[in-house]
Amino acid sequence: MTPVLFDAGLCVLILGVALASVIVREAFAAIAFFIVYGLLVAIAWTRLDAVDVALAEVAIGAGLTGALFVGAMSRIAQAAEAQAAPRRHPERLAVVGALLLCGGAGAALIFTVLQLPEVAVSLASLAEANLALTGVTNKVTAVLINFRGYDTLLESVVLLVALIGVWSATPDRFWGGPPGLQLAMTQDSVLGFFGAILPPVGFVVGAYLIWIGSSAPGGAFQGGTVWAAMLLLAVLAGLIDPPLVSKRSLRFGLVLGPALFLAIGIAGIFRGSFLGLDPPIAKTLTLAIEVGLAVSIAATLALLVIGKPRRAA
Amino acid sequence: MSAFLPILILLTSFTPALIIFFLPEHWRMLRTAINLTGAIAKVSLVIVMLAGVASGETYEFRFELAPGLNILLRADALALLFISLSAALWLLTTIYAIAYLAEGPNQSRFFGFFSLCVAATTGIALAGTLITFFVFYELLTLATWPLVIHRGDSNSFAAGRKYLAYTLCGSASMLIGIVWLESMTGPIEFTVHDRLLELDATTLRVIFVLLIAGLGVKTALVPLHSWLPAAMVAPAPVSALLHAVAVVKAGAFGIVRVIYDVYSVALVQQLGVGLPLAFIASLTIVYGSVLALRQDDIKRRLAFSTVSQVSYIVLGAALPGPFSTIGGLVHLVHQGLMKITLFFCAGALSERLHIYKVQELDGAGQRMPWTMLAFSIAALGMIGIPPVAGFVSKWYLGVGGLQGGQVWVLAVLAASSLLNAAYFLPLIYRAWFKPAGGGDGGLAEWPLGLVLPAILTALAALLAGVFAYAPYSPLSWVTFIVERNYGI
Amino acid sequence: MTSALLFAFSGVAVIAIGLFGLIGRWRIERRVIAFNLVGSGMFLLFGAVAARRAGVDADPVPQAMIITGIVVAFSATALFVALIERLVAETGRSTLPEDTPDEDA
Amino acid sequence: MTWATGLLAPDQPWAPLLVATPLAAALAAVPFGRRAPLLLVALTPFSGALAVLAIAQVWSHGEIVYHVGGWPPPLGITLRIDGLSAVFIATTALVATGVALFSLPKYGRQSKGETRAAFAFWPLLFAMWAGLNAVFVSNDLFNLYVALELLTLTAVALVALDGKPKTIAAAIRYLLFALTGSLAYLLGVIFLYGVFGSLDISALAISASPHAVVLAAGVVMTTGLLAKTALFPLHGWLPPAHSGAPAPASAMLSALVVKASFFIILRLWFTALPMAASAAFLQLLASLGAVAIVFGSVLALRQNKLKLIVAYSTVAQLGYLFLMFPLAGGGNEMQSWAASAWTGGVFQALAHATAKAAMFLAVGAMIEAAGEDRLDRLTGIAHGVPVAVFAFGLASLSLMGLPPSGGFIAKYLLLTSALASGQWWWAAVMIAGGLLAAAYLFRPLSRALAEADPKLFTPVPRLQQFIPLALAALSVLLGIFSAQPYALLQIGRVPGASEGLP
Repeated sequence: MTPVLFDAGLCVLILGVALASVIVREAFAAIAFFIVYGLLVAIAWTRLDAVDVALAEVAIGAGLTGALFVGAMSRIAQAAEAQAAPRRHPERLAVVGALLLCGGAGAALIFTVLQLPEVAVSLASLAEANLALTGVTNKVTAVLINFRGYDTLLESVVLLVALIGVWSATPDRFWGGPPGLQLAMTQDSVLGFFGAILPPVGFVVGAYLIWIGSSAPGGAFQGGTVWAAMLLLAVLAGLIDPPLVSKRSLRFGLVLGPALFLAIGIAGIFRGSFLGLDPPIAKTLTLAIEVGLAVSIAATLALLVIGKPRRAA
Repeated sequence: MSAFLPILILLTSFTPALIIFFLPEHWRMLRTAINLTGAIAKVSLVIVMLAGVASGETYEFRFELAPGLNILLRADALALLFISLSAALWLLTTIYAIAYLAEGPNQSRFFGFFSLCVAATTGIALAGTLITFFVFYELLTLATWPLVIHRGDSNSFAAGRKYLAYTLCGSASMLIGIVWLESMTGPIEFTVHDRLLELDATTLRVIFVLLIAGLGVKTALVPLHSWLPAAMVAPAPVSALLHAVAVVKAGAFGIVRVIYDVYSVALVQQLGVGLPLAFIASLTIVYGSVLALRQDDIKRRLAFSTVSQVSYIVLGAALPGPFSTIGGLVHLVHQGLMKITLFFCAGALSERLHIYKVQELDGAGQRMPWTMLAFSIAALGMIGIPPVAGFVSKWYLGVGGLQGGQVWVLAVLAASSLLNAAYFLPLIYRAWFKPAGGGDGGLAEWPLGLVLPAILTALAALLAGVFAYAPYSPLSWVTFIVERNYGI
Repeated sequence: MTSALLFAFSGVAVIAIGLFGLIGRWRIERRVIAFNLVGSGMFLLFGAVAARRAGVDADPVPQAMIITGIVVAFSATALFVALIERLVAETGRSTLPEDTPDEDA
Repeated sequence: MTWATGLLAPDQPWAPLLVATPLAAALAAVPFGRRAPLLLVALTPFSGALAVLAIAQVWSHGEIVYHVGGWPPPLGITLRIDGLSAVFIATTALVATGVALFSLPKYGRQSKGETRAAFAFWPLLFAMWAGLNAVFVSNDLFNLYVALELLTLTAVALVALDGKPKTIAAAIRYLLFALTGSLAYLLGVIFLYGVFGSLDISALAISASPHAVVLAAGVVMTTGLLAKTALFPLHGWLPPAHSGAPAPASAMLSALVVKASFFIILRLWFTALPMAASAAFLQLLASLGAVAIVFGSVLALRQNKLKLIVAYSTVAQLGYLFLMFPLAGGGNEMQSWAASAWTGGVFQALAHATAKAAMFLAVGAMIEAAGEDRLDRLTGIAHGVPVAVFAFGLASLSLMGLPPSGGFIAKYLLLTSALASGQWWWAAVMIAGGLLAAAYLFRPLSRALAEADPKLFTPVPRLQQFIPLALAALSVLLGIFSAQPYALLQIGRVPGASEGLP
């Protein structure tokens, strides 16, 4: 079958699953569909030969977001038991209106897309031309850490801010306690088993992704996410207990990546310009930044999924 | 020096305001000291300036806020007239207020805004551009409000609301007028008006109405007057300030500026907006007096008499011909002297003898002879009995009316003088010739600060009338201004 | 009909679907899912729009931007979820007070 | 050393520090924990110095362009600092410093261990500061997106800081609006990239043409940004959020955060895509602004809690910002009044920033004293916190547009250009807005000045009264010394007429 046909099929699947995740009644079903959607979109990314994006989508878009939703839903479901409001169907009129609105918006967007020039202006060749100066061969990594490293720096701070926000949603009485709930997870359960053997493996995989990121798809975000997943697994399996939010080493770990990145950036001012990595040492610096970021990202992502402290210290 | 003297004069009341705001309530001595220092410094600086101008010096301070938005302080003759009046009267009012409010609460707040009011008035006097005038005019509005509500009871707040509603709407109309004008001509200075000549007449008329409406609120032109009597709830010194030194005068002064220095007399006549204004002024004169007649609360009676008297100034400005102009302008000074005397006395009476109503005045002459003497002089002046200053104003207005062929002006003057007599003579009569109704009849004239200012202003009003033709008398001064204006 | 255009269209469609969820759902946790759909649809559109070309290899700049976008979206979602949990814990409802308390599971 | 086409050492090496400094503080604050306030000792003077430097350099050298990492556009991100950026950076430094000092008594002293709110407040405040500066210096539309998200998350987290159910709900509603807004903005970015393969504002300014896609992009981006700026009818989230947040946070939100998205709208329509601006669209923007002025003021008039009054007044005051578009844009760029209109709009933003920050902090002090912000409880508060009430009154001048405040200059400039351009109806709206503002501001003021027993109020640190006063004084000084800011703002402004009115 021709690629276009395959793509068409893929698109149909994607749309079907997306629609399902919006309209199904059960929240958990919706989440399940959303995760599947993420996986399918990841395939779509490979078809658009954007493998780095595909990895990020699988790891973060589908994986972590899914985990976040599952955990949240279960807690919300518990807490929201109380709300015994009568189940009413939304007024037909409202639904029709919403449908018309979204349909209109979609149509307008399609129209706009069709107005776009046939061939996009691509920066690929420009990136190619300057790639030698970045010390890496994976263009996406070059953009993330070097060409547009400034975006990445701010983004890593966004992650941190989100975590602070999540923590600050804690009731004051729990402040200082460890994040998440005490999980009654027994060592001998299946999860316990995997939780025991997977993390070491996953750690290696993550490290490999970060290392390879300079030359092949991968990098701080993908690798860091794998590490985060392993941390989560270990916590779920009850192997490790999440550290107290007030733990000094944890605090340093969270800011390590952004701080290192910023430090190298400021040092760059004296060598040429802010966040400029001079070619001779660019590869080393890039790797350093990637490792630092990966550590912080792993910790931050894991804690974001675990959520705010829910018990006193 | 010539650039900074205007600023210095402004600062003599602005700096005290800023300091006093942050003085602890109980530091009475220091506050008093600062108040008096400021007032005296102002008077002396004004004298320096007068001397300077007399020796041909020109004082001008320019400051650009944004393109087309210039602050200009300039000491022309008219400015000097108003500023010396306000400076002198402020000194006296300060002395009076210190004695009057000896015990009251929130004194730092009070004297802070009190000084701010006078700073604003100074700015209004020295303003050399329309926008400068507006800036200080607004400052005056805002600085007066806390004084009006000073007593902090529900009446004061009601009065304060009314005051703001009127004045802020007035300034809105004025701002539109200014901006409209300047969007066509650029910044308007109080000297150049040729640029207006090429503008379309109807537009000019509309703008004139907008400006006069804005100024008319503070001038208390009927029907924009009703905030003034309401504001009588404020303490007596504030009333003195409102009626004689600052607010009402600022309005009248502004109208004079608009007619002479923005539009020019010729243009005003050509547009035919002068007479209608004169009619409104006359209406206000008569109507105000009629209402005054019907008040039996002394301060309210005085308030309505202000409504009536201030419109003399407007009338004089609106009528064509130099004589009426002189009459109007000189009344700016005369009315100030006489009216402030009346308020000083009314305040003293209420403080010492708790006299608020007309019928309570019986025999007040025995207990407060000096106060009542001052009161009587001022009242007679208001009626227009020679040789007190009021007569001079009315005389010139009358002659001006005849010159301009507006005979009806005489009728207005006659009517209002009769009404003045009708509502002032009874007061004088009761005070001197009626026996005191009960109460122990000892002298009640203390402290000096409560009595002296009234006597001085009354004396001034008397002298201004007697020596009307002496050099440097208000009259000869105004004549000098007007001659320059008409190029006689 | 190139596959790039195909993916662009499905990106748009996903945006529309997500929008519908955002408007038509009262329960906030469902809105969050919808919000993620809209975001993902936009990234898909971005990737596809940037891929409208023949021959030359993929443009890395949009890809990097999309990865950034995915991370940012996740951060926002996490904060969102935490706030919703707190709201539910405090009020026992997961609808905003101003909205109609319409329970579609 | 230089190593390639673009990688030249820039002549203004300090420029990126405007963002790096508060960013570093935000990162340091996390491990510092309860000692985070110590960072202020270094942060505030250094940021202040940088702001001054920015103004001085722009003043003497004209606009500053900085290629981050030495990569010129379209590959790299460019920082561009012109007069507009400089004044906003300076305002941010002043307001943020004031807010930080004001917060010391509340979040600074953590005698017995670190508390939740105190831990969260400082990094969030510093990160917000970094995000604001990032917006004001960025010349790259996607970089602006990231900066906006940084702002959104910090802002939402600060709104939720008190943790009361009402404020949590307000925060969620805010997040919904803000994120949807960001996505709309991102959609426009995608389209622009699809057309030009570059997101550098200056590059767009050169190459952009009135193309259907460009217009569509501009419109969706603007819509998204309006949701963040809370222009009517997208204002619903603002009053609960801004009144629910702790006073210092409210000050930052109302004074600066809503201005950041407005700043991008300015960049969009006056620098990036001026030619795509259809007159009808600009008129629509201004009409929404006009409705906001009236609607917000009327609602402010009907509130009985001081913080809500102030929050609704923000809705109204933001309306003025949009009156400049049909006056200065849409073919008017060359008209004599364009400069006044544009500068007037920016002055309104600056005056409102300082005045509103002062107001929220003053209200904060009043709440400290009275325990709550219901008007009847605040009767006679002037006896409790006289200086704070004075600051509130002083700040009111600017909101009412009365002289000699910055608000008056803004109003004067907008009024003259409205009348000069013959669009008198905007003038009418502004005058009405001023009177309504007086109505809803003098109501609480007269309450505050009423008689009451001072013992009813708990004493408040002097610091917390004098900081709002300083900020209020600033909004007045902006009116008195407006010539220099005016001139500074013309540097790097719209290509076109920069001379004032006749």
